[in-house]
Amino acid sequence: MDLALTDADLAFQAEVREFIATYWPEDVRRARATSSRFEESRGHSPEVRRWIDALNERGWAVPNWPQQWGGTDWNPTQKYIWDKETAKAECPQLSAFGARMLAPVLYTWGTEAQQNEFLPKIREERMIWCQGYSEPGAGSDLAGLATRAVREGDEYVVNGTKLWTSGAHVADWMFCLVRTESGAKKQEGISFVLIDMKTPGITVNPVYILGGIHSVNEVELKDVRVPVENLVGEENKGWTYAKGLLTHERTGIAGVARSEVQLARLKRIAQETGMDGGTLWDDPAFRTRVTELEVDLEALSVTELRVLAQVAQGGAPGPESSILKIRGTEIGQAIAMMTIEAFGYYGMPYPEQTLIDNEGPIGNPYVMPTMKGMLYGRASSIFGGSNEIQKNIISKAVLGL
Amino acid sequence: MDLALTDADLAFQAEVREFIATYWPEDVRRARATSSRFEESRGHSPEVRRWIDALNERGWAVPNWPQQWGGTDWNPTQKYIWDKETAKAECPQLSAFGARMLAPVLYTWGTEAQQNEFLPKIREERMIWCQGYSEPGAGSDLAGLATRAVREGDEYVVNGTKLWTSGAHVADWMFCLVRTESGAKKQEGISFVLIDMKTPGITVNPVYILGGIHSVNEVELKDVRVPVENLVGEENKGWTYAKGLLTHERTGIAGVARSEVQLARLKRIAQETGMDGGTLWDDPAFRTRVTELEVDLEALSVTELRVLAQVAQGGAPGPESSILKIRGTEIGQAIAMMTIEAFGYYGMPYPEQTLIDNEGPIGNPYVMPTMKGMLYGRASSIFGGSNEIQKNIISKAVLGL
Amino acid sequence: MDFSLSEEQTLLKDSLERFIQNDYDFDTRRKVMAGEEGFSRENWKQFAELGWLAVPFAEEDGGIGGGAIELMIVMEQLGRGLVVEPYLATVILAGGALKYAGNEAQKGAYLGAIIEGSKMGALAFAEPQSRFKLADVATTATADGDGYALSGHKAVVLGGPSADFFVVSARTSGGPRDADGITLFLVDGDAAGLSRRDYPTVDGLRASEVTLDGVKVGADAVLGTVGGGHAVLEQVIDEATLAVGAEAVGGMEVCYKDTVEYSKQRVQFGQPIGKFQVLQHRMVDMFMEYEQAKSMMYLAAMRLDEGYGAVAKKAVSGFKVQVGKSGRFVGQQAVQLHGGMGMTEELNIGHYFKRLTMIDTTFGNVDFHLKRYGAV
Amino acid sequence: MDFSLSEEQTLLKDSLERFIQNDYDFDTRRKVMAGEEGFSRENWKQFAELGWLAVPFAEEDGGIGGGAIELMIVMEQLGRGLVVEPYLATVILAGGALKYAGNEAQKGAYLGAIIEGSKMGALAFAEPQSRFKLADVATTATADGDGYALSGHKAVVLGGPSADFFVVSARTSGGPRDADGITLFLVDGDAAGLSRRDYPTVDGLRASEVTLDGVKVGADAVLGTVGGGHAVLEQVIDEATLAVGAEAVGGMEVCYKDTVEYSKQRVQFGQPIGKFQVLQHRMVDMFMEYEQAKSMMYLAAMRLDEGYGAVAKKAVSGFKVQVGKSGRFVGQQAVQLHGGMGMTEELNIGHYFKRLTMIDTTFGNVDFHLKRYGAV
Repeated sequence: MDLALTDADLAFQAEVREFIATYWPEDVRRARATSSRFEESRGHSPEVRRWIDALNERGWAVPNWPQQWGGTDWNPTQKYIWDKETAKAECPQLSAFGARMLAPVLYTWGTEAQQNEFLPKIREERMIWCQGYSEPGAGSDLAGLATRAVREGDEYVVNGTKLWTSGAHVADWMFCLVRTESGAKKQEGISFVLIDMKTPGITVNPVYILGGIHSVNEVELKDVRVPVENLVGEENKGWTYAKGLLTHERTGIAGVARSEVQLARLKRIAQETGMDGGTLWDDPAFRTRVTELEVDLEALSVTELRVLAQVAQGGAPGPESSILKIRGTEIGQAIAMMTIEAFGYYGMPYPEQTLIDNEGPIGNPYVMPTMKGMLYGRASSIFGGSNEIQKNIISKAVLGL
Repeated sequence: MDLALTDADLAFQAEVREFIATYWPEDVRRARATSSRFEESRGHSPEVRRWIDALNERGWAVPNWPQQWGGTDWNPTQKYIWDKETAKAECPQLSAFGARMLAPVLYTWGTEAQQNEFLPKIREERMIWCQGYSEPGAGSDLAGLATRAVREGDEYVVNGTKLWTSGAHVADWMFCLVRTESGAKKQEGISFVLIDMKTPGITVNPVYILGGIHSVNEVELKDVRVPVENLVGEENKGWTYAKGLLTHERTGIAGVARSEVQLARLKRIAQETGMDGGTLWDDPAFRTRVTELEVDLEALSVTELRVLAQVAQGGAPGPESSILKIRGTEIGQAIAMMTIEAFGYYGMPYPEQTLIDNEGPIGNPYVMPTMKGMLYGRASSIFGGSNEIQKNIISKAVLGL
Repeated sequence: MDFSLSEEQTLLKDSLERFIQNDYDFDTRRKVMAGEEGFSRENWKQFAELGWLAVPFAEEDGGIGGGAIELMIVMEQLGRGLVVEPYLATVILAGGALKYAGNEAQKGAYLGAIIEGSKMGALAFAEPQSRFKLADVATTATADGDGYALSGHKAVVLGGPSADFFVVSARTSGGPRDADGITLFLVDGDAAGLSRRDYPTVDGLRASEVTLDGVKVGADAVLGTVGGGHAVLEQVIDEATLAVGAEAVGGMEVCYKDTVEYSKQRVQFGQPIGKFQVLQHRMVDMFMEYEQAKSMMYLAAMRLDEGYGAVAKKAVSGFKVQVGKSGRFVGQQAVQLHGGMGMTEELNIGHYFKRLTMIDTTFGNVDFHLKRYGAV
Repeated sequence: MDFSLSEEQTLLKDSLERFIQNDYDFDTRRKVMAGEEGFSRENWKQFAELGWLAVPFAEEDGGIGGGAIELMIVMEQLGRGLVVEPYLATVILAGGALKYAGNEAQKGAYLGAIIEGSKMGALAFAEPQSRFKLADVATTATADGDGYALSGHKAVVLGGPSADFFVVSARTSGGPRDADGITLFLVDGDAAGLSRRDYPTVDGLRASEVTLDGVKVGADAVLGTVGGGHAVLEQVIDEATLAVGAEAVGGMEVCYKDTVEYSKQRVQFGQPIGKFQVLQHRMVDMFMEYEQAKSMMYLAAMRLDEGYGAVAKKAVSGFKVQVGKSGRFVGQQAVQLHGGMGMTEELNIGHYFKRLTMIDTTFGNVDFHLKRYGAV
């Protein structure tokens, strides 16, 4: 039982740090972290493009994929180091829907043609994906989805409405759960298909999130014709693939490293915020609450390490892995709320982008990205299986209730 | 809208204070509050007897009863003043089972004979009652009770086991819910009977509560013969009476005044507890938490006033009355836990009574009564309808869910 | 001991309720917010006609002589409607300073205009370094001829963009955080040397950064006594704290009730989500938080009306602590239980959440008021 | 990065688990507690035979050279069994002081006896006014011939009643709360002038108030350096904090698992109460609190084994914060979900609750360790 890194690990860490310093230097990082263009900062500025290209050149774009598709041979500790260092430096990530959500399904269940066609483009971030899962009537109860795909010759004809589809307005393709059969159990009869967003019959309607953020959409599908070769795996087995995918990437889900960055930022902001002639950081009440969060986060970080160590030894993650998402989102949300609180009155200004472009930010430059992150972050305990659903799952799977 | 007391109210308050100063003076109060004889302190020392006799002589023993049975003509504000002043002075109360639980049933649904026989004795605290409701298989699900009463001639023959029966070991009589018919709904077929504890077939087994406190019991009833004239109201309607009784006394249930006394005591203890050369009260962290409790308690106290004011104007208590018990027990438990925490290491000693009698208390004299109160107080969120059950009720009755 | 409203108070409440229900639905509000000024002059005129702008002012000044309870009634309803018109800024903050410190001439010049809706004002009290401490004033007022010259930076001045005049706190003597030596000044919105940077706030209001660069005012611009502004500020801000707290209570009521209604209609797993026990208990918790906040609101209003002093200050701080905690919980859970819908701009819930979040840090957060509550 | 136990560690854990399971059921514990001494000398002998009393001591002193991880393993299991034998007092507290500060002669005289189970000890460090501050020592040691005379009052000395010897902190120089000037002394249990008032604690242990009235000791009774006792104390108490924390983690595991089991069996309203969603989520929360505490336990143990310094101190304090919060929640909810049964002396749950509650204030409560965590 020990937490020491081996010499090899340390050498690797140094290598990663150097790579980051070269391709994602401090000034780029700060510019992006203070950008009030929250949504757009998720897209591809020249700096982001350069970073992604460098990743691909170095072979580090998709560490977790199988090596044959561009993955690395890193051991779990190295992967952990990579995640930690890139998160600490707030490096951009590949769009998660392609690289983290779809790719594992494709390299596990996809046809060779699908793998050859899509995996390289995802790895190079030359093809952006969105995820067509939720529907107006199927949120927490995802399996209650109603979008239908009817086979006609070599095509499926798809009709229905998807909701909360992140990035549908910028996506090239969508991977989508559709009902191909009305089974006895609602989990049956669902298929997993890939849809080109340029196919006729697709309408993308923006859904503005609190703060006027455009990130999610409603996607209407009206007689959308999808070639049968775009079915992934077997017909009616889509739920299995989607579920496997939901539990695929355990680590990272807790957002520990990101929260560590945010917590460090909160402390710095408190140290720079005036109060009573000193700073907010001198206030024992505020400091106590930040310290409480720090302990919570450290505990979660060790829990994540425990999961990682199990995987490193070839074991399956233990029950403690199930708490990562719940605690991770709770802590992330709490940090965001406390940062808003730290700003005091300066948490309120929410100027239009043109004003910021012309005259600079109002108050602390971190206000706008923090506020947008806080508002958007409320979704973290709702989307992808709400925390209530997570507890139902733990109750059943771990406690046997 | 105002909180002012009228001149008449103020005069009444002065009268009450004088009465208390005479019959329950400060030294008696302190001796009782620091007594480690937690259980026995609920019984009848000469001082308590004197207080109860004085109450009866003055006609103040049972303010809430109808005047014909010895109640007062006080308005709700006067009742509030009485409750507040007696709680502040930690005056003993009549045994709640007789005076608060049974009596309303008797003066509402009892026969004249029952009323004449029992009410005066309860008022004078010459007859101690216990409540035979819960059973091993019927806790939160009280209506699931299984004790049966079979009519044989002029008697019911009662068989079954009651559990958590407070004070059964000192009680003269028990009011008891028994099943007289197996109805379609489990709430039907229950009857409300009065049982003399000296009747053959009754065995009282002590159940020791955490800390070795003997307050509750298991009561075995084996072929216990109860005269039919001891049935209250109609046969099979007992559930109605018991339920009415459960919602009868709204105010007081929050324990606001008692919590105020405990909170004031906690502050004083913190001011007397050494820390870093000063006192615990100088510690901002501790003080903040006490202040938070103080605000919680003040809010609850105003909520209670709102309920009282509604009743004063002849209205029914609004939905806010339903929160009194939940918040009251939460706050009471939190104060007790913080007081234990204030004692530090001196929260641990739990000497036997003989040691205390011979050599005095160890550390702060409030330790033993606080610890016993804290342990016993865990039951406040369980017994009499657990807080979970309370929330189920509010969810249905107030929110319509 | 009486928690019921008088006849006049009930009429006032009814008139606000009617307005919110009939003339201020969520779509109307959105349109109003999207306009140039971020609120409706039309509505403001109506407020004046309905007498709402006269509520806290004495009858001899043309007001209706309302107290804290009347302000509470107004703000609770404005909170239910998430009303963006700058009632707080003009009537309670700027108007409050005039009410407590104005001489006859000043009241004559401004209060009548506020009441009839022809002038709007703002109170510029906070500064970039001040956080919630009213005595932390770096803006200076130096003697200049018969009058003063004001220089400094006033932060996040609510209602600043529409203000025809400002009440500005400035230091005429004393050290940087001394309570003594702060003076309040009436400053015209178009005074030379005063510039504003206007912006919307995240919760749908408008505010300004106000920069004063040697703004000249006459001696008659002094509101109250020279150096004695802090006591006025404290009382005005305590009333305003009651006001935003009441607004929050109104918002919480909508949040919890709408969530209950939503949970009865939203079906998942074959039943309304309101049938799930965990959500039921969560909504019970929301209800309880709302009721506790309401209790503290009543207490604060009644204590303020009994007279301004330690007891009232404590009650106001206690109320703000409760509002901070309850508002946060109720707002967050309303969003959570509405699921994705709670996250959208289209639905009201998220907007209440934003306003509740911002009210927590307006006039002092929980930490600030807990300390004040414990110290009074 | 490795969270697995070595073979020796696994054997140690297994031997404890076996003992708890086979020889320390709840009834046995009750009988043991009811005895004169409140624990079993028989069990103590067995602890010695199984080598548990040797765990933290160096091999050259007859120990097995275990570190913090081994202590953690032992204490977690003792916590699961709610073991009342004074392992903490003798092996970790008194033994720890000897381990870190004892000279050869002292180790020779005491450690062997501890390891073979023939001597028990206690650490008398707290005083009525000291709360959790180790440097707050009013007990004095004044020079007396070749040795010292000790006078003062030591509070709530765990294991005091059975102690053959005490390690006592006393002030040889410096002001009342100076870290410098505290000296540790070995004092025989039957020394003239030493008196104890023995009593049971609410969580089933035994402790004493120890009064020293001019107790004479020789210069050879000084443990470590004169005036340098504080550093030793701090390290011993940090190890002991890990120990009681691990004990709490063991207790929490039983609490949450027993509650889950109970909820599957207890039927109300026609179904096992474990089918009610609110209780399900509550038990999930208990599980999560337990796992988080366990994570911090691992961290603290590993950091202590990496070497004693700021990093280790911080990890220990973080662990104690987590244990305080988690232990309280898990203990309270275990009682709540067991309903009336949780309240009784007959069932184990309430006893875990009591021990968890007392661990919260042992060696510093949440406030104390939060502050220390933030300051390190």
